[in-house]
Amino acid sequence: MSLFYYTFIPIVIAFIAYFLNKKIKLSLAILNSVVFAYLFYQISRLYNQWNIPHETISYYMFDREIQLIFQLTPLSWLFIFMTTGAGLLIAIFTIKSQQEYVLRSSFHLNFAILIGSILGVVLAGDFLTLFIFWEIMTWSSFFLISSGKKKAAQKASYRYIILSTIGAYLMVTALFIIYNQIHTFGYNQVAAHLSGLPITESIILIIMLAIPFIIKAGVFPFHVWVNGAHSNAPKEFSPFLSGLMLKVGIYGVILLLYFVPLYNILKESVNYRGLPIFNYILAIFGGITVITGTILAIRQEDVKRLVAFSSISQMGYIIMALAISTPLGFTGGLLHLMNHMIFKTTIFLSIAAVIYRTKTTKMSEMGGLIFKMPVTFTAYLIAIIALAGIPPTNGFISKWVIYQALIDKGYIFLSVAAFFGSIGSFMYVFKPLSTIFLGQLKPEHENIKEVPFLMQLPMFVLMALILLFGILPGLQMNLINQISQLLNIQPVGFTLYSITGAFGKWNSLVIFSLFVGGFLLAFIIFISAKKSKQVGLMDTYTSGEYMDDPEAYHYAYQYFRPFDRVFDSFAARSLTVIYDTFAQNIVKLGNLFRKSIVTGNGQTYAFYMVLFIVILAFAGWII
Amino acid sequence: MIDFLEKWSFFGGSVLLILIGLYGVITRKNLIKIFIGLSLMDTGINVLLVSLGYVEGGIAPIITSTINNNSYNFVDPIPQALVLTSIVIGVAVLALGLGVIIKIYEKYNTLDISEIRGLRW
Amino acid sequence: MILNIFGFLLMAFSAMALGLLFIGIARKVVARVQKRIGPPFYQAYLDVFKLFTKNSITHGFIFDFGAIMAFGGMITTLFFVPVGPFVLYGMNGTLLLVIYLMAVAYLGMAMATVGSGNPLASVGISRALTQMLGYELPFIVVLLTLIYSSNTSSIIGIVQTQQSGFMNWNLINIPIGTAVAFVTLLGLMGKKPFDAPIAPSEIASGPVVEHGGKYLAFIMLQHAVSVVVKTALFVDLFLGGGNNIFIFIVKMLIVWLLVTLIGSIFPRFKVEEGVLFYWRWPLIAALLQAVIIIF
Amino acid sequence: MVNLILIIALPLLAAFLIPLFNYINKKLPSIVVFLTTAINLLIIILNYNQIILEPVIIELGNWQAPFAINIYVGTLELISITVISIISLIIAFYNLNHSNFSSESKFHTLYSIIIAGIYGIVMTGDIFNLFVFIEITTVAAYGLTTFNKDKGYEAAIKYIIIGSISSVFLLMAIGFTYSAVGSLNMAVIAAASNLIDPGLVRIISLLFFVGIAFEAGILPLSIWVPDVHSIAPSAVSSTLSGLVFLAGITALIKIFFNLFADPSLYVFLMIIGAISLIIGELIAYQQDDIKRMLAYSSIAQMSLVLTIISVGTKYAISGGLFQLFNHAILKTLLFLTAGLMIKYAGSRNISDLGGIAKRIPLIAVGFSVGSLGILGVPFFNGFVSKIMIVNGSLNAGEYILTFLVLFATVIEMAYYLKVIQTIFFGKISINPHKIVKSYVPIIVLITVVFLLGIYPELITKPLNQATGELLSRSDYISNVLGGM
Repeated sequence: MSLFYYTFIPIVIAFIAYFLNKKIKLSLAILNSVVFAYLFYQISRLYNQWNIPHETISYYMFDREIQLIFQLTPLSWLFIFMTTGAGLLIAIFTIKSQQEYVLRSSFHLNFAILIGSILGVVLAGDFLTLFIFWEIMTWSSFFLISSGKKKAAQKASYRYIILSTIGAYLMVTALFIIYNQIHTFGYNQVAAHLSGLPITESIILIIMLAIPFIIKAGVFPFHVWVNGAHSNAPKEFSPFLSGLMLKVGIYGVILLLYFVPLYNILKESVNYRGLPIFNYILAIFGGITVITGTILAIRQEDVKRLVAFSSISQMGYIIMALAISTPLGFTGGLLHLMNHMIFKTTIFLSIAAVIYRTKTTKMSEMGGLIFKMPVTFTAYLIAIIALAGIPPTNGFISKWVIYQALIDKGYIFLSVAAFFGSIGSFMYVFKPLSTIFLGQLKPEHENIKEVPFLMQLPMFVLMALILLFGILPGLQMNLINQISQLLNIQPVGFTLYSITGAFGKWNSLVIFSLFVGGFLLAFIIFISAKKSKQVGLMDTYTSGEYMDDPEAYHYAYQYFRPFDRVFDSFAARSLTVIYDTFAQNIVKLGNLFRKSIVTGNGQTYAFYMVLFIVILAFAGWII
Repeated sequence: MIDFLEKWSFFGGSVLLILIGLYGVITRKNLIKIFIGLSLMDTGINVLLVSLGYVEGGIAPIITSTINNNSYNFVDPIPQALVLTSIVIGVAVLALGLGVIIKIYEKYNTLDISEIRGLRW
Repeated sequence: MILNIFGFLLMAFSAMALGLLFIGIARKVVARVQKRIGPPFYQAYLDVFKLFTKNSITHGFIFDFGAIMAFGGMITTLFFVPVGPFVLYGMNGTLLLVIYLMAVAYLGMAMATVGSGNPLASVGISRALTQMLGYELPFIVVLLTLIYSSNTSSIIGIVQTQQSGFMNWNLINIPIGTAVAFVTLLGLMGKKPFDAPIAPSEIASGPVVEHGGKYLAFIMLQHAVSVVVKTALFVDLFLGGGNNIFIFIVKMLIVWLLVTLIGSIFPRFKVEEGVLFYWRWPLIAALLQAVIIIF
Repeated sequence: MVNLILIIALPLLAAFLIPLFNYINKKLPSIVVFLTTAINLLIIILNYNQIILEPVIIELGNWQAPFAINIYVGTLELISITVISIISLIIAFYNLNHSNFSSESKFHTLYSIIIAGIYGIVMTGDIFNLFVFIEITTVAAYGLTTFNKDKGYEAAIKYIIIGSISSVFLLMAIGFTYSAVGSLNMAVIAAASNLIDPGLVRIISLLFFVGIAFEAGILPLSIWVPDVHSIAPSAVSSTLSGLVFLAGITALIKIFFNLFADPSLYVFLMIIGAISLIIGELIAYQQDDIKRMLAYSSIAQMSLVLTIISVGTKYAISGGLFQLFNHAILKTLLFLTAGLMIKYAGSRNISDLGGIAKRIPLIAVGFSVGSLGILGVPFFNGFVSKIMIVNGSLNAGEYILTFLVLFATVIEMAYYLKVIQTIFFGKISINPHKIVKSYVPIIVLITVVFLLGIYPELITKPLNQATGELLSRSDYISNVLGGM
């Protein structure tokens, strides 16, 4: 199958299905699942076929045919594989979960377009193709986010699209500055051209190229859209938004950092401990992202917002790891990218399942769901263990590699940021665990049942993946090393279950077996002791008070208040405020123009004409 | 001096007429007065066009049987044709405008342009 | 294989025994500081055995699972920390691993306690996690410095760099770091002034409020093992480790007694004060040490 | 080859016959208009292949070039009249069902006249004729504006005042030109423009600019636009915004590229355009009245076109022209759909249109296609023109201009998205009114939008040719004057 079709099949099918949808309910979700499954199958067969030729489509612009190039590399394979995989799981999830959702058909239409456009972005072989699909991706995701929780979703998506567009325009400006000099958009030619330019010029161009990607990845100065978009998007889209959309931004960063080897271009410029200053600043931004995301995640009361901020902080890890441009950093970044996709999708899916049943996202309005929804709980538990980077899950491995990379080069700030994020993540992942799944069950949730099997299935698959990659990271390393070869990065040593870092080797099999040993021992001791008697959750120590209201007996609101107090002033002075103030000032300016110019008086308008002529005449047109 | 005046008096006069009209348009608040100003401007521009085609001592550009060669000093006929057209257009616009003014008076009970500001911002 | 399993069991049980002994000694010492006679040093053993024989109540499977996870996680951690010459598994790169393995135990404990449904337990856990973010930061900075200066992240490797005599100890090499690590050890062990999470007078011992019978015994065992793990880790990292098990245990005991003594004379920090304390002086000192070592 | 003069003459003829037809049948006038526009399209299609090869010059009354009133149809004019004919046909089709005004025949008369005037402005090769056609168009537009009995008169009176003043300036410019050159033929003026006193050329060009730009959507001259566009019936709004502006800009292009190609003036145009662009966008953002918003957006778009064209390089001009034609198509779509939505919801305010897409989905989709096209989403026609604009301005080294244009687009996006979000995702709060849902025009326009977005060469190839013609004045002169 031609590469071109991968991007267009979902889009075309989506349109056809959209018009069929009126007749058959749910046909869209099922059709989407089938299409994605087919694409997934086809893409998995593409593995290792890196030498299939480029494909081009000509698009007539300006005064010439411009070739849109599609190509397959191991890197793009990784992304298309992840995209269709996640798309498939989410499409399956939506079959059951969206029965009461009004904007269902538009959701699926845009979702399929989004998948197609991401495939286009990743398969693109030149910047123009990338840009075209990038825009489509932005727009379809905009509509997806807008179709979430009414008012807030609109505001969030608004912020998202404005930021993204500013980024996209920077990119298009840079691209055409380059295009006007070399008359091509090809990655290699652009890279060669950039390395030939004077250093300041190329840095400016690179920054302009990089900003849209950084915005999409939700890195520090541009992270303001992420939380709103994630938390207000439809519950089924948040997993994809966090799991993949952010990663597409990372794809762009990889493209710039490694495909257009920034490191080589900027090697001669100012550098810090052997790292070009641009890369270092990017890494610092990554570090700030980690810290900011963590602090803000801890203080959220809305579970989706919390996870959204955690996504921000995890993206910081990936950016940090990629920006330091060492083989270990690259490997760690890519590993974390894959792992984050897996566990974050799991978290969001399990939360979507909870929302599906409880119809709320406020953590303080839930509690004690563990006995009602054990599968969802397990999925969440395993995913947060991975997110917190606790062995033996995949999250630990990638974080371990990232730490190795950071310590190896002795970047103190970055390491501190990484550890801060990691320990902070214990705090914020535990909050939903404790407040949603543990604690007292709300009386109104007495009759809640586990979600239907079709919604459990994706969670099972993802749980299995978390454990699988936690024990056998070699499966991922195989692909990563192929990517490393493509990008001329020295591969990192690995076997099926071990990775060689800078200060030692990681062997997941041993750890896993010791874990089993430790748990077995504890279990035997536990079993051999006297059997205990089960009592209800309300039957607890209450300091002598008589308690009969489970709602009053559940510690959920402002879980980390003492900690939040420390950062109150920090959270109040957020970047969002700065951006909003800027936007409001522009609006005020417009209002000023409106009130002062368009007075409604015809005579004033006539006067404007005279004034206009006089001004023009004296401004140099005549005199 | 006389020469100069003769040459430029039409021109200057017409421009003056236009400026007076313009002044009226941008200072008077009454719609009828504004339209008087507009018609002054129209008249001014018509005079200007005619004066541009004026030839010293020329006669009307009408070919009659008695005049049959080029030695006669015709005034340029084209500006006059233009002016005819322009007058027609001006009258049309004036008529339309006055019609609209009547309607406005019916609706707003005033002819003060600064009070007719339902459409703004 | 059999030998491995035997060593595994031996190490686990002796660590429990050692830890309980340490706890008993600590109780005695604290009592003496407070001019009491105190319980006998073997009181901890008696407590554990007594608790195992008692009837106990549970609040559902997460309560059970959490207890197992807490204890199992701590036992797993133990295998990666060399106690004297006893190294069960000397894998490279274990230092970071140990930090994270301990988190498994904490997570298990947290799940069990919050799973009991008692809000006091939740408050305790919330405090514990908050405080963790406080002390871990300076601690991690010190560890990074250590890794960078010894050029290995294996604990055994770090022990080996300090072998030839007292002057090679990291106590001498990175003195500020050692001091910082010691302060963080107080928090790590939940000793006063950093015992807000288990403050008995405010939140009825917080996390363990619902534990009784074998669950409390499990928590005690877990605590015992964690005392061994943490003191051993400190000795390994800063005090030169030890080829001789007795010298090693003496070093551990010294560290433990110091911690206990300091803990017995201070009042409690409020939880955010504790965090801010750690982020002020210890963190600055640790960063200073890091700068000195790296540049 | 059919004589191209017919495409001006036919609507004029129809306009005067319509009152007669009205006596026969009330329905007949709209059908007559529809047929005339259809025949016009047919004529253009029949002539297309010939004109694309070489420009066609038609001299009226069998006089020779410099003396006759002539009609010049080069590639630019060809594309313009093609677009005009397509759009006028679509609007005429829309009017078949939608002109339920009390005085229907008058409406159709004026509509025919305005169409004739627009064709005239685009095709004429004579500056006085240009004036006449502009006046025809404006007078018809004055009339059409008053069809709204509510606030139409107020809008019309403002329009008339400003229009009259600028027509004076235009006439003045024509008079001065004639006195300096002695001819009204554009080609003759172009040939002689080097011989005229440069100071006079500047005065003339300023007067021309003021006289024409008021019909081309440049602030502050076109400050009447929001009033008229928002008040007029939506068929008229789309004609005014899509076609009259197109004609106005085409006339400006002729003046500034064919007649007085003085590059030192372009910088003024660029600055005027840029300021007008930013102010237009900023004010448009403030609007709650959907049609007023669209009107301001038209101003901004026209300013964008002007400012880009005045960069004066090949790429920039073709980008600007493409944007001009795109705008004509898209604004027609936007005004038609906005008009239908207003009728359906019974309110002009954006905030009252919440969730309308669930009731009249196709119309809402039409509106959003129009908006997305203007915003330049890939595979909509606006994308290619936007890319071409960026390329053109960067190619000429105008970095600040590029920045301003893109900044303006961001603001534009902000207000269009506000509407899209409201109509698609807003809370449903409408009490529906009965409307005639005319889907055909909307579907046709959407198809055109995507057609141009996916096969931009349909229009970019002729545009390149047109740009080439614009930039070579000597060819234009020799074409008209036959190598004189």
